[in-house]
Amino acid sequence: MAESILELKNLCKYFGGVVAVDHLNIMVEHGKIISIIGPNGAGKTTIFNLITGFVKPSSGNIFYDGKEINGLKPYLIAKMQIARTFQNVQIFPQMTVLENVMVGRHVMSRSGFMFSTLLPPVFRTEEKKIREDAKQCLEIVGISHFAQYTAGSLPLGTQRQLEIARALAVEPKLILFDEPASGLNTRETLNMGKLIEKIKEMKITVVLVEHDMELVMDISDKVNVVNFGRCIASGDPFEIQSDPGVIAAYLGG
Amino acid sequence: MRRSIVFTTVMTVVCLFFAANLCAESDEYRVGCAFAVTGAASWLGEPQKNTVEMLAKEINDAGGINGKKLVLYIEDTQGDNTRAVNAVKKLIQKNKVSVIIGPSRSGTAMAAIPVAEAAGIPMISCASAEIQLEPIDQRTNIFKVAPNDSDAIRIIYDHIVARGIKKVGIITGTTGFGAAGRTLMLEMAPEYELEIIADETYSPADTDMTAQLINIRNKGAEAIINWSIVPAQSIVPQNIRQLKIDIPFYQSHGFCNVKYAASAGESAEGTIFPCGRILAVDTLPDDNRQKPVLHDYKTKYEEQFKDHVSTFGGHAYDSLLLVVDALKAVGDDPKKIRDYLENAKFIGTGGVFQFSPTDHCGLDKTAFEMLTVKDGKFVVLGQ
Amino acid sequence: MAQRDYFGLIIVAVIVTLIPRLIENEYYIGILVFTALNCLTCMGLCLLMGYAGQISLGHSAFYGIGAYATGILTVTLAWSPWIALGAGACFAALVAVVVGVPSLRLKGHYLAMATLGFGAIVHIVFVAAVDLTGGPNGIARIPHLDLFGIELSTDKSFFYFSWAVVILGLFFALNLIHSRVGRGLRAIHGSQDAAGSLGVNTARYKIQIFILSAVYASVAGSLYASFVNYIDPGPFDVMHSVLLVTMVAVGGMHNIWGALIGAVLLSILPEFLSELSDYFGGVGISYNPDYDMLIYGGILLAIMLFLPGGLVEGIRNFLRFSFNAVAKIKRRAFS
Amino acid sequence: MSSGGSFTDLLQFIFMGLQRGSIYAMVAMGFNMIYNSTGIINLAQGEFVVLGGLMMVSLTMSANISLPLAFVITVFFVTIVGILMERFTINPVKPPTVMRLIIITVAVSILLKGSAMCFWGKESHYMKHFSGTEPFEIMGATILPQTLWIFGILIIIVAAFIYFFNFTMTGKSMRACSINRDAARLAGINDRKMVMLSFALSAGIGAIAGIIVTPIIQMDYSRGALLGIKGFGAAVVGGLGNSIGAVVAGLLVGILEALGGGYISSHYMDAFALLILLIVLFIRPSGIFGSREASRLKEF
Repeated sequence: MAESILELKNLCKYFGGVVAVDHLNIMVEHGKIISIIGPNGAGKTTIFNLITGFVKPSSGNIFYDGKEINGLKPYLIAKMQIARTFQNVQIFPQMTVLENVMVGRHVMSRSGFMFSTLLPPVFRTEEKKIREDAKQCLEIVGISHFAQYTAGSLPLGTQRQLEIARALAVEPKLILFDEPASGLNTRETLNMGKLIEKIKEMKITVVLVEHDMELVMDISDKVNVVNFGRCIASGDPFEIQSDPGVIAAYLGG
Repeated sequence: MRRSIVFTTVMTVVCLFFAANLCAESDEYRVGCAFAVTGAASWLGEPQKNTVEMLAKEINDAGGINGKKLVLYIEDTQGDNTRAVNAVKKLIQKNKVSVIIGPSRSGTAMAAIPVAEAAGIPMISCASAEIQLEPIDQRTNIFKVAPNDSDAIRIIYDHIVARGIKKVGIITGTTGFGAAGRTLMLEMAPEYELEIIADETYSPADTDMTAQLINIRNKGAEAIINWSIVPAQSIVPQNIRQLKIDIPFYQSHGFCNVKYAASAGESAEGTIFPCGRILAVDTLPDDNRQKPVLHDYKTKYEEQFKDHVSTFGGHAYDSLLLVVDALKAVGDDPKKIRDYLENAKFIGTGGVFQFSPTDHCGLDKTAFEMLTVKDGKFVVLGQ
Repeated sequence: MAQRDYFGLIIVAVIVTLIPRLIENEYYIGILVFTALNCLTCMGLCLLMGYAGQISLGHSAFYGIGAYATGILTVTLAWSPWIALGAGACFAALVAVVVGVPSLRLKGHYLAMATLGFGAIVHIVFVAAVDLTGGPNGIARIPHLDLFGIELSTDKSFFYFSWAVVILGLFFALNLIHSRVGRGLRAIHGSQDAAGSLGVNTARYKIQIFILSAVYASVAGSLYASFVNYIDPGPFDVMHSVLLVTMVAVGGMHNIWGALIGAVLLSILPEFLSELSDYFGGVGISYNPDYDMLIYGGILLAIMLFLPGGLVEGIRNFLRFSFNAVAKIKRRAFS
Repeated sequence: MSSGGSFTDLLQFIFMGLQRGSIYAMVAMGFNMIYNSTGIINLAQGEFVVLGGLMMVSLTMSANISLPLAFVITVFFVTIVGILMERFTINPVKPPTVMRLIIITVAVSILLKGSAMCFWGKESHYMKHFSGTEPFEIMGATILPQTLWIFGILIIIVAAFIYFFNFTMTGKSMRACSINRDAARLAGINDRKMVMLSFALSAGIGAIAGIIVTPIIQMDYSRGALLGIKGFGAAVVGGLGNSIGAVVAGLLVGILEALGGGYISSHYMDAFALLILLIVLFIRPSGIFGSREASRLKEF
């Protein structure tokens, strides 16, 4: 296994004249929590979209476990057990919480189109397994009492937890969190921090994009600061806080 | 979820139960009619509906048939084939009629015929396409009162040959009526040494036939025949006038409704077309055998409905008179009515009918008269 | 959740066996056969629109392809109706792929317009390709279907057969809905991006469900041809596609039962109203078939404005509301 | 008989194409008007054309009111229908999901078609030409005076369009609304009024298209659907939202359709325009004049 689970090598992305990502180089080691911070519009979400194949890079490449994955379709990247959450939460509102997480099991189950049409669920052993694993993920995140609720009726905090439970259902080796704490109150943010650390203990590598400095500095092993699509600093939380370039980027001037 | 299913099933059963009909049996002669009363072909069905209602009322006022009341069940096919099939099924299965008059258009007739044939109920079609009666062994219960398309074509071809024209351009709609006319015109052309140098078609909803007419003109046609129903009958003459094509222009006997001359405006002037004698009854010689029945129908219809009489209303008139004769003679058993009709002799508005087991139409080209349009009115050609 | 649906399936089966005993008159049985065909097509459309969230305003084209496949193959090539039905379904699936792949990349209005255009083109081909489809003349003398030797020519026999096919279709649809693939489809409808990020091959699933709905419509079309024994381009025009969408939307798009309820009610409605007007003939309110379109438009608009979830949601809310009210009264009575 | 020959036929087809194309152009402008302000494709656009045509037939033929007066009354009446549609079916829809809006516009199109059928019946209605039916001859090909009326009115409408959107306050605020509705709201523009206005204008253009084409094609209740789809085709070819593009594309679609009908097969004349729509939607949804980048941001 290569020493870094994920590596971005001078990755670029231009939208017409706008430079979203500019020769970005980031390394992510196994089992660590790596954060990416930067002012709004620095291209953080675009980086996630590039990694998960929603957007094709203009140049440069992305390595996952040593294999190049840029240009692959989102569902193929997910099949390599990379999961993500979204900045504005993307759940399936008309499905129940349990069903949302069962969709997460999609990667780990096999029954195809014809097979599903011909056989009623009771004969499909895989269905029971999917249901059990989904319940487990709900336990980990701690929202199993919401199992039968329709996802759309839940408060934002619970919806974010649901999105994480769904991401866990993919049994990922790498999870990308896109501002999981935005819109949460302090208590919910604390719980989010504990949850992410719990995920780290499950040997899952975490890449975190977040504005809440306290949360980032509290749980990150390494922090990369991105501004105008370029990585202007990277190191452990303590170094970053005192780096003049970072302060200038944030406070302007 | 289960509650909603229970609720739906209760709802559906209630609707169906309510729909189960409870009409009572009573001793009357039940005759079914399927006309295109509304829809694109309403100019066919409406006069037919008015005619049969007028005649039925007259008969019932005069004491009905053999003392029994004549009851008409009139269904509107809207000129749509699927509705026609449903209408005929409804008449046979629900209203339990012993004979059916209609439908009005060739397309709907073709759809409804197998239903009537299978149910063994005699059907007198008011549509003119001959293919309705083929193959004769599978059309034992089917009759036709409208004159044959082939006779109309014979009269047109006679007129064209008489004018020394050799090259003819035909333009037809792809409706049931149009397609039937096209095949017949192509088959019968060699018989009259006529060369069909252009064979253009257009779909029923087309609104602009200039492209086809240009092809006809470029191929050097000396006469144009248009075979279709509404609205093409008034668009084609307008396009011809717009393209300044001034060669003789013929239309099918589907043009026999004075509304069409009006809607085509001046461009209809000079159109030549075969038609039943009904539209020119006053100009007929007195010794003509059809004159009394034509005159009788025309006066009664125009006085009651204040609208010009049409050959299509005449078809319904003939059909109902035939049915009344059959009911008087043999009662309302469908089998007996069929046998009666199969060798009936009858003078109607459509012509002098001579039915026989091999000819369920009983008409020939003498049923037609050549008419033309002069200052918006229909006039017998040559007068 | 799944057990209740399969229980519902049994209820429908029971009703279907009972109805011919209640209704003697062949004409109404005929109407119920057309209702069955609409149910079959609406089920396919509901899987596509309600579950996978992809609208299609051209589905009567597949209905027509099935009908004309049966018509052409049985009359001109004298194939057996069963092989024609199968061939029709395969051809419809092929057309679904050819049209589906490019148009399912589009979203919302553009997909609606692409399918509307496709439906209109197929209708024009039915009318214009005279030597293949018989044009406006249509194709007559289409043979009846025969099942293990019995010829399904009477309305009653075809009633049992068509509703059996509907129940089979419903069984397959329920299996699909309560499966991994079904969840994947509903995920696509919920949020296509999120579904993609969880490993759902959104493009392939959308095409597969588009093909399945096309096959449902094609089978229904073949049955229509074998039942009526005559077809012409009339019932396969754009208006019929819009009618199918109306049935699914009015019944409740997001639930296969909604499509069924919508199809049953809207197929029976015109007949029900004309019976009503015959019944109350004297009172002077006469129901003229021209009002059909007005009534469909009115119902669809009312449902979409006030009850977007369709009748199923309306019924569920109504029942939930009434149960709560009853519970409240009981509590107050006993307190 | 004017001499045949390929050039006069070509010219004749082009005239026919331009005449049909102008109607598609006006329907396309109607589509753009509503698309710009709300992002909706109004599937009932074709019905405005039918209403305009049939209303004009009733006024001029049965009530024989003078042409100009009937013209104004018809456009006013159909504009009211457009406003009513916006007020009672589009506006109350919260949240306006795409699927719901599509089906609502479909429902409205059925309602309008149904009422046209009940009120004016199913037959096709004809109307006198504005100024006689004596065709002019240009280089062998003939052209009806009515067609010249169609071109003239199209040009007047395009000019009015340009003037309205570039030089009047309401026009500019409508454009602001279409580019960024929230920003427009912040600038004090009542965006709901703008949406209503866009429906009114779109209905008005549809009515005018219906009025000037009815003398030639004999309007009936079912013409709306096909006109609507072809108009949308022109709008997409011209780059959705780009009104000048729509006019040019409309004429182009009309000419291509006429040439296809003339030289390939007249049966499939309607199918050619629909094929163009599908091809453009599949290959280049941004259309010829629309910029590719701008289209990517729009929800395709």
